[in-house]
Amino acid sequence: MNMKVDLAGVTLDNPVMTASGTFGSGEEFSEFVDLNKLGAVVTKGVANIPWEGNPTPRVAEVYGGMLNAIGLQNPGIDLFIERDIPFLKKYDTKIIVNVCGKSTADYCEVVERLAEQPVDMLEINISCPNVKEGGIAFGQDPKSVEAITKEVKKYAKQPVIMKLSPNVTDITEMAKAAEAGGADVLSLINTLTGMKIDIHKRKFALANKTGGMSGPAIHPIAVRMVYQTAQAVRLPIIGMGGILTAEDAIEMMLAGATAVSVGTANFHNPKVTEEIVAGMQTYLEEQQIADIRELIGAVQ
Amino acid sequence: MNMKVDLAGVTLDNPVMTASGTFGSGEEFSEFVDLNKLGAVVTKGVANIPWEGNPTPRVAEVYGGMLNAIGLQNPGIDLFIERDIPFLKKYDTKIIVNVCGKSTADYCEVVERLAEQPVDMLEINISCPNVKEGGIAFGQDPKSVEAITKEVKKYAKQPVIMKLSPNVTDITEMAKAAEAGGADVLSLINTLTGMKIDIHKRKFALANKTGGMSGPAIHPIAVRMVYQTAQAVRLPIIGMGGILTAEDAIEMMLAGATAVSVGTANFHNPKVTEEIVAGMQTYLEEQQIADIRELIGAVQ
Amino acid sequence: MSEKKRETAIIIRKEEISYGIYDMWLRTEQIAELAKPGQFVSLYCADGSRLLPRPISICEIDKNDKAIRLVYRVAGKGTEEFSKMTTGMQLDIIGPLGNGFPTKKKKAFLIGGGIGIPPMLELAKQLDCEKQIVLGYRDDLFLYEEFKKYGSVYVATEDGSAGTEGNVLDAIRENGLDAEVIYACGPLPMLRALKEYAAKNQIECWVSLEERMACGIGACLGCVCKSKNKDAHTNVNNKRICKEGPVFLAEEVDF
Amino acid sequence: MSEKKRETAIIIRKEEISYGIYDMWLRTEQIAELAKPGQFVSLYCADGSRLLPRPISICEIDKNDKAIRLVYRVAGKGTEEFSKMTTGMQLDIIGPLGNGFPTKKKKAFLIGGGIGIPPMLELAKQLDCEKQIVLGYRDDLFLYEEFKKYGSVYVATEDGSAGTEGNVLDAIRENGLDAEVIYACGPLPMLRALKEYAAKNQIECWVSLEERMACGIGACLGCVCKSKNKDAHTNVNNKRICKEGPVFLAEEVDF
Ligand SMILES: Cc1cc2nc3c(=O)[nH]c(=O)nc-3n(C[C@H](O)[C@H](O)[C@H](O)COP(=O)(O)OP(=O)(O)OC[C@H]3O[C@@H](n4cnc5c(N)ncnc54)[C@H](O)[C@@H]3O)c2cc1C
Ligand SMILES: Cc1cc2nc3c(=O)[nH]c(=O)nc-3n(C[C@H](O)[C@H](O)[C@H](O)COP(=O)(O)OP(=O)(O)OC[C@H]3O[C@@H](n4cnc5c(N)ncnc54)[C@H](O)[C@@H]3O)c2cc1C
Ligand SMILES: Cc1cc2nc3c(=O)[nH]c(=O)nc-3n(C[C@H](O)[C@H](O)[C@H](O)COP(=O)(O)O)c2cc1C
Ligand SMILES: Cc1cc2nc3c(=O)[nH]c(=O)nc-3n(C[C@H](O)[C@H](O)[C@H](O)COP(=O)(O)O)c2cc1C
Ligand code: FES
Ligand code: FES
Repeated sequence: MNMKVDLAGVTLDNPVMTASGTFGSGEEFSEFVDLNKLGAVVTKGVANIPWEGNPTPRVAEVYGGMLNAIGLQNPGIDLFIERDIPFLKKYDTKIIVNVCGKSTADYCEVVERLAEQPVDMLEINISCPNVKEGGIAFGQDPKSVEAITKEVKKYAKQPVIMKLSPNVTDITEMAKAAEAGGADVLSLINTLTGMKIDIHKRKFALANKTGGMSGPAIHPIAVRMVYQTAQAVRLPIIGMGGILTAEDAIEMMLAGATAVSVGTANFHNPKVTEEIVAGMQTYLEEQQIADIRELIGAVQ
Repeated sequence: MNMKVDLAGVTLDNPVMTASGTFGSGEEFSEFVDLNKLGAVVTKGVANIPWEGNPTPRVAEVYGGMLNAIGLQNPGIDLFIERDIPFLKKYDTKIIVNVCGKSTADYCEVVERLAEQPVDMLEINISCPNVKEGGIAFGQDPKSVEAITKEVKKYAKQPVIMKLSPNVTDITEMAKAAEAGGADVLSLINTLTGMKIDIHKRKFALANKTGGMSGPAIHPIAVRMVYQTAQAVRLPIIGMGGILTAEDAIEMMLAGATAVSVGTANFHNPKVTEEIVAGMQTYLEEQQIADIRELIGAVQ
Repeated sequence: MSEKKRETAIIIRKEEISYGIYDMWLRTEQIAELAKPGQFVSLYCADGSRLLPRPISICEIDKNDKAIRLVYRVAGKGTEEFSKMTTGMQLDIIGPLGNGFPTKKKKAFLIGGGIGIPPMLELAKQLDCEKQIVLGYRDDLFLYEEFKKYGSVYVATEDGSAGTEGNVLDAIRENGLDAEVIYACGPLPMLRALKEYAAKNQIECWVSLEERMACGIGACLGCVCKSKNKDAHTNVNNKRICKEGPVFLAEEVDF
Repeated sequence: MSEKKRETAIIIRKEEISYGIYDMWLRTEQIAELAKPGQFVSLYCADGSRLLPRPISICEIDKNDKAIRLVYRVAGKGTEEFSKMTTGMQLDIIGPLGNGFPTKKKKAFLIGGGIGIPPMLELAKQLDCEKQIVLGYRDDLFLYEEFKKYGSVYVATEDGSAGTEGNVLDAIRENGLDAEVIYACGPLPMLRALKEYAAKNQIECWVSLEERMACGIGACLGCVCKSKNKDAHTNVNNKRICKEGPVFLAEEVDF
C-alpha cells in the first residue's frame, strides 16, 4: 500500500502535515507525536526579525472551532535557523517553513536566508487576517498575489507554496494568479475572519476584535475551495481547514488535495496527526486501494 | 422593559424573526411556536412563477451546521398570495416576504405583485448560492447590487431589505452599494458556499455538489460581517447566521444588528424562536436594561 | 393535519438485537397516543456538533404504556450516539411525523427489506385482513419471530441461509403468492422492483420512501421526491417525503 | 522539560462544595506522579462543539492513589459539562502543565483569592517553612478547614461575614503579618495589589497568572503575557503562561 505523495518533486512519506502556527516548530508536540510518522512539519510563520504579535486575549473558542489573533509572533529568522531547523533535522520528516512579512522585501529576505538551509519547501503566508500590514492584504487581490509570488520565486531555492486566504469572492482567481506568478504548490485555506463578543462584558472576546476562525466548523468551506481550485489550476494543493479525523483528511484529498495539513485539531488531541495517518491507512486497506494517490480529486 | 425595535418605520414587537427558507410560511411551525410571539415571520423565497428547485439530496449535515441546495423551490407568487399571506394575516406578527428571481425583471414582477398586499416588508434575496441564474451572481458585485436595488425600489410599496451574501471579499462594499441603491434595511448573512463528500461512495453529498452552509458553525463569521457593515453604513441591519440561543442573538445585536433572524436552529428545536425571545427578555432583566435598543451596536 | 409534538422521551428498554441493530422502547408523553403505523419520529442528538434530528420509523406502538418502539441500524455518528445510551436516559424526539400507511381491508403483502422491516411490524398488528408478510434479510433474521404472530411469514435471504435465496420477489414467486395490495419499506432497488411488479399485476402498491431531511415537518423542502401530478401544497411536481409521505402510492412518485 | 501526558482519567469522587463550586478527584495513569503544586491540567469536553481543553489548577496530589484533585467553579458550558459528570465516568485530560510554584524555605505567605484558593492547598502541604495562609473569599469559606492542617490561616471576606472585612491585604494588615516570600493565586486586582505590596516591602513574590489558552503546551502562542526581559524561547518580551508560567516572579511580568 503506498502512502507516499509528491509535491513539486518533494516526496512525503504520507500526505499528513501540520498546519502552520498550530504546531510550533514541532518541539512541544514531539512529546505526544512521533514526528518521524508525519509527512511534513510546517513551522509557525517566521519573519526577518522577531515579532511580538498582538495583545491578549489572542484566542477564543467558538462553536466547533476557535478564533485566533496571535498576530504572527515569532522569534525571527536568526534564532529560527539556529534553533528550530536543527531540531527538526533530527527527524525523518520533511521540513516546510512558513514565511510571513510586512512587505515583499521582508518575505524575500526570509526566503533568501533559507536558501542554503536544509529545508524542503517554503510556504508563503499571504493570508493572515490578524496583522495590519502584510498578511491578508497581499492575498485578496490577484495582481498582488501574482506579484509577490514572482518576487519570492526569484529568491527561493526550494519549491514555493503560496498559502491562500478564504476571505475572497473567488478563490480560483487567487489560485490562478499564484500559478501565473510561478508558484509550485498552493495551500488552502487559511482562517476565515470571525468575531466573538462577550455578552456579559459587552466586549470583544479578542483584543484584536476580529480573529481567524479555524477548526471543524470551517471544513465544508475548505473542501469547497479545494475542489474549486483543483478544477481551476494544475498545481498540487495542500488542503487544510477543520481536519479533525482521517475521514476529513480523505474528504479533502477526494476534493483534489495532494496532501493535507492539520491545525486546530492538535489542540483538541495532541496525538491527532499520527492517528490521522493510521486512520487513512485503515481506510485504504478497507477500501482495497493500493495507492493513496488514487484518492486525489477522485470525487464523482 | 421595551423589546420593540424599529426597522425602516416598521415596529416589531421584538427583534426575533425567522430566517427565510427555514420556516416555510409559518404554517408547519405554528404547531410548535406561537407566531404571535415573534417579531416577524420571513417567508421562504417566492418567485414570479413556481420553481421546482434542485434534485435531491438537497440537504446534508456538517459539523455544527448543515448544507442546503434547495434551489429555491417555491409555489410561485399567485398561490403564495392566495394561501400564504392570508394564513399569516391571522397572526399578530409582521410579515416579511423573501423574493427571488432569475432576472431583475423577475424580482420586479414579484415586488409589484406584492405592492397592494398586506405585507410589511420585502426581503430581496440576491445571495442564494444554489441556483445557476440569479441568486448569488447579483450579490457578489457592487454594481449589480446597486442596480438591482434601484430597480426593485421603483416597484416596491413596502420597505426593501437587501439580503447580502457572505461569499465576498468585502461585505461592506456590497452594503454600501445597496445603500446607494436606496435599500431601507440590510439583512446578512445568507449561507456560505460549502461542500461535503461521502468518502465511502466517493460522491458529493448534495446532488448540486455545493450547498449553502448555515448553523452555529458560521456564527462568528456572521457576527464579524454584521459588525463591519454596521461600521460602514447607516441602514438598520437584520443579523443572522448560526443563531441558536438568546446569547447568540444578543451577540448579534451588540455587533450592530437591530433585529435577528433564526434559521437552522429551527430544525434543531422547532420551539427555538419563542425560547430565544424569552431568553433575551431574561437577559435584559438580569442586566437591568430597560430598552433592548440599548444593545444595538453596544460592543466596546 | 396530523398533530406533532416535541418531547423529551425516556428510554425504557434497549438491546442490540442483531449485529449493529438496536431495539429501543421510548416512553413518550403524547407521541405514542398520536402515532400510526408507517409514521416516524426524529431523534435529536445530544452532541452539539450534530444538529439535525435523525428520522427513525415507528416499529411498534403501545398506547397503554405510552411507549413507542424503534429499531435502528448504526449507520453513522448519530445512531452510534443513540446506541450507546442506556435505560433511564432521556432523548429529545419529535413526532409522529409523516402520513403512515393506509389500512385497507384487502388481501395484502407486507414487504420489508433490511432495515425497512421494522415499520411493517405495527402495520402487521393493526391491519385487519389476510396478511402475507415477506421479509428480505441479508442474513440474520431479526424480528422474524415477532411477525409470525400476525400472519404467514415468508423469508428471503441474500445468502440463502434461510427461506428463499434471493430477494422478496423471489420469495413471492417461489411460494406462489398473490395479493390485492402491497405495503412495502426497504432499499430502493427492492421498492423499484415492487413498483414494476405491481404495475404489471395491477396491484395497489404503497411504498415508504427515505430522503435526507432537515426539519422533518414540511417546512424546509429538503426531502422532496418527484411526483406524477402537481402537488397541491408545493404547486410543482414535488412531494415532501416528511409530510405528504413517507408512504406514497408507487405509481404517483418517481424513485 | 517537564513531562506531560494525555490520558483518560476516571472520576473517583465528585461533590459540590460551595454554590457552583465542584470538588473532583481523578484517577490518572501518570499525571499524579509527575505533578507539582501550582501546575495545572487541561480537561477536554465530550461535546463536539467545544474543542479547546479547559485549564484547571491541581488542588491536591495523591501519588499513592495516583489521583489528583481539582476544584473548579462553573463558569460556562465546559465547566458545566464537567459538573454534571458522575463518579466512574471518564474524562480526557492533559498534564501536568506549566512550571508550578518554587518551594523555598522562607517564612511564607500563601495567598489565595476566590477560585485561586484551591492551588494553594497542595503548595501548603508541600512547603516546609513557616506558613501563613491568607484566603480571600466572597462569602462561603470553601476548603478553609483543610488549610488549617498546614499552617495558620487568616481569612478576608468581602461581606465581613468571616475574618477581616475586605481583601487579603486587609487581613495581612489587620493581623500584623509579615513574610519573606509570597505565593499567590487569585483575581488580577489582588495579584496587582500584592505585586505593589511586595515591591514596597521588598518581598519575593510569586504569582500564578491566567490567560485564554488553546494548546496548553507552549506551541500556539495564544497565552502570553508581557515580560520585563526578552524571553529566551520567544525571543521577544512575551512569556507563555502555559509553559514558562503560570507561576512568575511578579516583578518579571506585566499583568
Ligand atoms: C422516514 C425515514 C425513516 C427511517 N427509518 C429508519 C428506521 O426505522 N431504522 C433505521 O435504522 N433507519 C431508518 N432511517 C434511516 C436513518 O434516518 C439514518 O440511518 C440515520 O439518520 C443515520 O444517522 P447517523 O447520524 O447515524 O448517520 P450519518 O451518516 O452520520 O448522518 C448524517 C446525516 O445524514 C442523515 N442520514 C444518513 N442516512 C440517512 C438515511 N438513510 N435517510 C435519511 N437521512 C439519513 C442523518 O439523519 C444526518 O442528518 C429512516 C430514514 C427516513 C428518512
Ligand atoms: C492556568 C489556569 C488555571 C486555572 N485553574 C482553575 C481552577 O483551579 N479552578 C477554576 O474554577 N478555574 C480555573 N481556571 C479558569 C478555568 O480555566 C475557566 O473557568 C474555564 O476554562 C471556563 O471554561 P467554560 O467552558 O466553563 O467557560 P466558557 O466561557 O464557556 O469557555 C470558553 C473558552 O474560554 C476559556 N476560558 C473561560 N474562562 C477562562 C479563564 N478564566 N481562564 C482561561 N480560559 C478561560 C475556556 O477554557 C474555553 O476555551 C484556570 C485557568 C487557567 C488559565
Ligand atoms: C493559533 C493559530 C496560529 C496560526 N498561525 C499561522 C501562521 O503563522 N501562518 C499561517 O500561514 N497560518 C497560520 N494559521 C492558520 C493554519 O495554519 C490553518 O491554515 C488554519 O488554522 C485552518 O486549519 P485548521 O482548521 O485545521 O486549524 C494559524 C492557525 C491557528 C489556529
Ligand atoms: C434550508 C434552507 C433554505 C433557505 N432558503 C432561503 C431562501 O429561500 N431565501 C433566502 O434569502 N435565504 C434562504 N436561506 C438562508 C437563511 O435564510 C439564512 O440566511 C442562513 O441559513 C443563515 O442563518 P442560519 O445559520 O440561522 O440558518 C435558507 C437556509 C436554509 C438552511
Ligand atoms: S425535511 Fe423539511 S420539508 Fe421534509
Ligand atoms: S496555550 Fe498555546 S502557547 Fe500557551
